[in-house]
Amino acid sequence: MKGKARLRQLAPLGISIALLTLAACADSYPNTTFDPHSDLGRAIDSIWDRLLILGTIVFVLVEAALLYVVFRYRRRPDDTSKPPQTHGNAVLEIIWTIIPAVILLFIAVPTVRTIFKTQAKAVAGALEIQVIGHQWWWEFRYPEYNIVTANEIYIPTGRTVNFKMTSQDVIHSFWIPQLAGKRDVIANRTNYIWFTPDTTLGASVWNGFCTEYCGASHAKMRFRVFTVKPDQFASWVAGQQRPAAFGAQPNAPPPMLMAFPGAKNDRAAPAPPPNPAATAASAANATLASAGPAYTFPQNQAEFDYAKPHTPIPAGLKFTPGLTGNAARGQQVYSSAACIGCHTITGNPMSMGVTAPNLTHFGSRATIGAGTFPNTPAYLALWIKNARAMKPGVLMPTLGKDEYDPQLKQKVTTGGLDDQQIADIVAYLTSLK
Amino acid sequence: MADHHSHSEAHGADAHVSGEVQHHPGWSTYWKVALILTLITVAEVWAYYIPSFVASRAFVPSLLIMSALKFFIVVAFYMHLKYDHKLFRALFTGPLFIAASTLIALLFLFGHLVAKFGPG
Amino acid sequence: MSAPAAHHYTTTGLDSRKIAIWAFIGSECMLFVSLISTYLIYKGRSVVGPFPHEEWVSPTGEHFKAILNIPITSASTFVLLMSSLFMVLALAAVQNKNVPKTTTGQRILGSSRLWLLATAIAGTIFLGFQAFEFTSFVHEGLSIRTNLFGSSFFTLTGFHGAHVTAGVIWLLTLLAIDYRRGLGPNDALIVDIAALYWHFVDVVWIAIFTLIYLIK
Amino acid sequence: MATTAAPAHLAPKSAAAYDEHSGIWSWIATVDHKRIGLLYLFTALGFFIVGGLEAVIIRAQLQGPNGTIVSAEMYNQLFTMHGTTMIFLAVMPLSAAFFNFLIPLQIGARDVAFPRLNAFSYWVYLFGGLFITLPIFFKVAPNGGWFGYTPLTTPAFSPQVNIDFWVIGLQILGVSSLAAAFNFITTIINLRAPGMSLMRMPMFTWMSFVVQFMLVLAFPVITIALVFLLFDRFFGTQFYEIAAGADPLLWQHLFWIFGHPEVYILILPAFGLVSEIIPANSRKPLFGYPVMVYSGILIALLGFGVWAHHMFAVGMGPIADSVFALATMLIGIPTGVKIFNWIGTMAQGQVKFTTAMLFAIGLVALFTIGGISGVMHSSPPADLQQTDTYFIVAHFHYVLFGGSIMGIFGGIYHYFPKMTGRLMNERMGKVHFWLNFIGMNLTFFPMHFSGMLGMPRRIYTYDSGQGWDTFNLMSSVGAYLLVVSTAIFAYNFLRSRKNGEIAGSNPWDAGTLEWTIPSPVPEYNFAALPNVTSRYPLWEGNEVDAESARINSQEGKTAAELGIVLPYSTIKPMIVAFSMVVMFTGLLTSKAVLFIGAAIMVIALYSWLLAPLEPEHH
Ligand code: HEA
Ligand code: HEA
Ligand code: CUA
Ligand SMILES: [Cu+2]
Repeated sequence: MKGKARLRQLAPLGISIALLTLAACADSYPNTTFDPHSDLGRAIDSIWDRLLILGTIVFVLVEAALLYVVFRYRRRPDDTSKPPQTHGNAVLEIIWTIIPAVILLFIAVPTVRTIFKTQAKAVAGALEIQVIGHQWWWEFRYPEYNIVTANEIYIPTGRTVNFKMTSQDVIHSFWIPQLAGKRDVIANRTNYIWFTPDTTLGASVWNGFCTEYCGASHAKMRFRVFTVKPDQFASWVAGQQRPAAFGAQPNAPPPMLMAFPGAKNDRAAPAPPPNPAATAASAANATLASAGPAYTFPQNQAEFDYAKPHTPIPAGLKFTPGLTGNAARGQQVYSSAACIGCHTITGNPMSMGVTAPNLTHFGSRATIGAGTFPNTPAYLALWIKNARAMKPGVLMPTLGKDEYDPQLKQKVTTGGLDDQQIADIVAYLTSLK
Repeated sequence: MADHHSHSEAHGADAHVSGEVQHHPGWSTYWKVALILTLITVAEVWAYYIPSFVASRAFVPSLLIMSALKFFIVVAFYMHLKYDHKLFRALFTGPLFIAASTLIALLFLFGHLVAKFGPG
Repeated sequence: MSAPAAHHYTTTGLDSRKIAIWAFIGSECMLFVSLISTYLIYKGRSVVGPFPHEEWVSPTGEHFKAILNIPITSASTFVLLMSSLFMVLALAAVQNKNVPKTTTGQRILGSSRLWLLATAIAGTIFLGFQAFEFTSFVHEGLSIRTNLFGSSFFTLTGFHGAHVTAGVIWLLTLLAIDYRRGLGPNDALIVDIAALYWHFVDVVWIAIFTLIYLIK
Repeated sequence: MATTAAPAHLAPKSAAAYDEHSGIWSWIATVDHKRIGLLYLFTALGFFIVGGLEAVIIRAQLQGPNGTIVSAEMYNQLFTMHGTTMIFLAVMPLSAAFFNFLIPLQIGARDVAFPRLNAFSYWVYLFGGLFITLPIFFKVAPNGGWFGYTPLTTPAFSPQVNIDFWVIGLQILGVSSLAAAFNFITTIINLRAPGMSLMRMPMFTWMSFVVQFMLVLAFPVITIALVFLLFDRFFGTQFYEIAAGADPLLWQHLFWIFGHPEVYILILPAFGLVSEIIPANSRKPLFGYPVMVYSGILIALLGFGVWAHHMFAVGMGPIADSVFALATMLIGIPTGVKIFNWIGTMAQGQVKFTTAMLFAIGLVALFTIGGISGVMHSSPPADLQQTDTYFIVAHFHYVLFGGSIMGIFGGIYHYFPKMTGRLMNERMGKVHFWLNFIGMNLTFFPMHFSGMLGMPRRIYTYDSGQGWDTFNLMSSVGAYLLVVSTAIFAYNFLRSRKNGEIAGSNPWDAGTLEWTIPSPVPEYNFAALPNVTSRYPLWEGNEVDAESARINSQEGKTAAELGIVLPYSTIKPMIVAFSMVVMFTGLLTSKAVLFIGAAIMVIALYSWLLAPLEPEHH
């Protein structure tokens, strides 16, 4: 009976190990850490493989020894007298002190090497992207190109990108499982992580997560990373540097709301001066504005599927069907509504708020609510109407007329927007390609 | 505290009372110790008021040494660890060691000692 | 105080209460190290003044002088040191209660009440200095809420002050017992325990005085 | 009873009433280490159920993508309280239950050094536990995670009352642990029976001894960290205010300087129990006893030098990362020695598969898995992928559930007879074990995968199509199995107290001192203090041990008949504990409450300290 029992005890392990082989193939596991696509990712993965192999060996040996002993020396009915009363064995004990020590040596050496390699100063001329954590969204800045955006990053394959991070509020953590490990995003501190996306990559998209518990919507603090070819990247940059496509006006450099604390462990390349191409572009943006559409990641592409959020719409949210919004009216409504207090739309002089995501090229984004919903009019309308019902604890107020604000625990009466106004704003924002 | 549990063996006890006896130093040592402590303190404060010395690299180390000296004199004589059962020495120095190392480690981690001794 | 050590079987022959107090003191080391580390870690990180050793002019042009007052603190440090001397004398007096005293000198040295009282008074004076220090700091614009320095300074020294207060109460309790039934050699242990605690609090101050006050 | 020996004027008025053997009053007023141990055991099992239920709700929420069983806010309270409950209210007190019950029996003492302080520890734990647990029923439970990182927990970002309960609650619980630790350190140093030298102490007592020192050194640090947070929240200090330039890492370092030793505080007692169970059921002395002792001490020492391995992602820089990585790996060596020595103990023995033994073997098997994943975290580059994912959750459940809980369950089955005089039902016990073993692996092994496949921890919901659905479903099913197994255990435990078969003084024919005395143990433990000449008096002892065993195995005599003086029962420690908690609640309610609580506490404390512990001797 015991024997069968022993076998049963191995069953769950068996199942799981079978699943591990499954886990190896990435396509069904979009966030797997097992097939990295950057130098850093691979450096980590090679250590992981070593750990996995050594760990498995230790596991198998120890469990085998345990099972063997337990069976071989199980008490039998005829065991009347006591077994030999040994108290220990110096040689044995020394051996099984040394063996683990040796195994650990094989882990320690590459570990330390990799630490110093991956935490060295990023190469000069790396693309610096500033990451600023907010409850619960990501602000991204490309000082080199004077771009400020939110929750979505484009990076060119083959060029080292150096993320320079700090936080506005609580601690967050920046993680793109398939490209690199995590780095915490901490107020009053500046952290770095850098890597080079493989040149072999076609245009592809990766999920990013906040992995440090940061309050109510920690689970909803996600972002998207698009690794694209250098030329696609250039085109995207040019597009982002234009002022808001709708009602274009001369481009002012985007407001930079916070300085980075001069952290002691500042290992970043100094941010290169805004390159002439960029400034030229912004000077001549009027003409650029008329130029053809800038590159954005094609959302119909198959790779994109798993990056599409599937968050269901919370119950009880309604929107009048069949309304068509007018972008022009939308701009007026937007510019006179609460929106402008928090959001910036470069080119819309009314809209200079810096506490919420920059919306200058909102129309070109794939998701809203920090990767919580797809950026489609349907979701956007509901979001504007009652963001707080769409995402727990979110700071954006509930704007829809007569909507129930779950945080203030009361209906919005004065100054609420009706569905038509919201539809107009939606039209305006989606037009900001 | 009165909260000490007793065993009823009165007899078993007497054999062990000896451990309780301590050959404390007397008045003569006590006032000398007090004098020394006072002198060191005076020296410390004095040092504090010599700008040139404060500026020199010797300032911090010498102050640390002086207060460490005071620290151990009090522990050794007034807390009569020098004369007492060695168990008490273990109970004090062990934790003190861990505490001190923790303090130093923390100062390194927050980059305070790095400037002086640590790697740049 | 019902259980004089001599009545018990113990493994080491030592009194359990004395072992406990030493274990407690060991633990207190970690407590104060945490406080001191925090103070030192935050040293020089306050975004606004006043500061311990430097003057500070606020953006509004207000002028704040360096906060720490070395002369006063040196005096209080000296008082606390002396209290330790009084404490050992109190213990010695209790231990030698039964030794006949011939000269007045011996009688003075042998008076446990005198020395217990002296220790308690010295402790109280130290607390008085601290109260003065705290109030004057507040007048000079440094409260526990002002900046990191204020928070860590008041908390650290406040914790030490709380320990001194507890010590004074403990001493007064012993003094009361001494008056009620007189403390003799049998009570040496409970006085010794109080003394160990008292000296430790003194020792902690020795560290604080150097690390916080003197080193700039 | 004790009082008969006492001069009337010293005897508390209703002392006679206290000393009746049963009745709720006799439990409230008890200072008997065995009863206090049982109080700890029952209370902690209750909290284990609570923490478990919280876990089960968590699993139900995560069973599939976009779960809607609880809100985000509720979920955050659930995992915070689950972690806090399991660590501070379940596992630590379960260990404390064994400290109380076993240590005096194993070293041949009549009680702990400070019986009333011991009662105090328990009552503080009980009231503190309620204080921190009850809020969840009103949806205002702590929600900052079990390590409450600042600045999230500062008033700036958590202005509500939730975190207050956490800060104050942990503060209270700290008092309990510290008081108990001083008590046991003194007890083990000073109340060992004649001949019970340190190197003859049973391994459980040894590991407990080590743990007490870790407690004494680790708790002051979190106490201070919490004091800062308390001041920030109540008195406007700025220790963690980022606006004032505070460094968010200060809290993390202080917390983990406590937090890592804490995890060994959670495991070493279980190791100790297993080191008793395995020899008993293998009929062989513990293999490599001295090395087991030294490795325990070494683990504790190293344990104070590795805390920052919880912070590999915060950007400490390459040097600190390397140092802490190496220190962390080192701990694998002494721990390995323990694993191997347990196997060595069973080797060439006669292994009997009692339920207790199954749990012990389970610990060796499962803790190893958790240890190995621990070593995988210890490499910072690798940890950058693992940290704050379910891979970590898998690690610490293997060491905590597969280690601590398995060991403690084993301990309960093994020592139940000594506590109650009756055996737990072995058949039910084995069902409990296997369900537990399978459910445990089914719950936590898949977490390795969901973690490495990118699932962050502490998320109240996840999107479909991320490749996590299957693994989460498995975990949830496993958790439901654990509910069943735990329910079976609860039933067995409660039922066997009255109906289990009579055990006799040494049902497992084990070798250590506690098995020489009757079960259940008479209140004076040992009729005469034993003389000890060996590690296993019942196995290797000479006639001296035999004689002690003979005297102490006699049943039925009362303390009075033997002329043994026992300490008075008293409720003063309980009053002090209660008024202390009242005092703390004053922070949340009004100064009046605070001062009243403080006043009562001081008065009760004085009357406790000035009252005699026990009757005078004659
Ligand atoms: C009982 C509690 C317990 C125990 C005993 C351990 C034991 C260990 N833990 Fe674990 N740990 C936790 C509880 C525990 N841990 C908890 C609760 C957390 C998470 C806290 C949180 O974030 O919420 C955590 C998190 C944690 C981290 C942080 C991960 C992260 O957040 O990024 C790390 C990193 O190094 C770590 C490492 C280790 C190591 C190296 C050991 C070692 O002691 C293990 C040693 C044992 C073995 C190695 C197995 C037996 C040895 C052999 C068979 C010999 C041969 C083996 C080799 C040569 C490898 N643990
Ligand atoms: C000793 C510690 C311990 C123990 C035993 C457990 C036990 C369990 N834990 Fe956990 N856990 C932690 C310590 C522990 N845990 C910690 C420290 C964290 C981190 C928290 C944080 O991130 O802050 C954590 C976090 C944690 C998470 C991650 C949450 C998140 O990050 O979002 C999960 C998720 O599945 C989980 C699950 C479980 C489960 C299913 C069990 C199961 O083993 C529970 C089994 C027990 C029962 C099922 C008992 C209930 C029994 C009954 C109800 C039967 C009825 C009987 C009667 C009424 C008589 N735990
Ligand atoms: Cu931001 Cu989690
Ligand atoms: Cu740890």
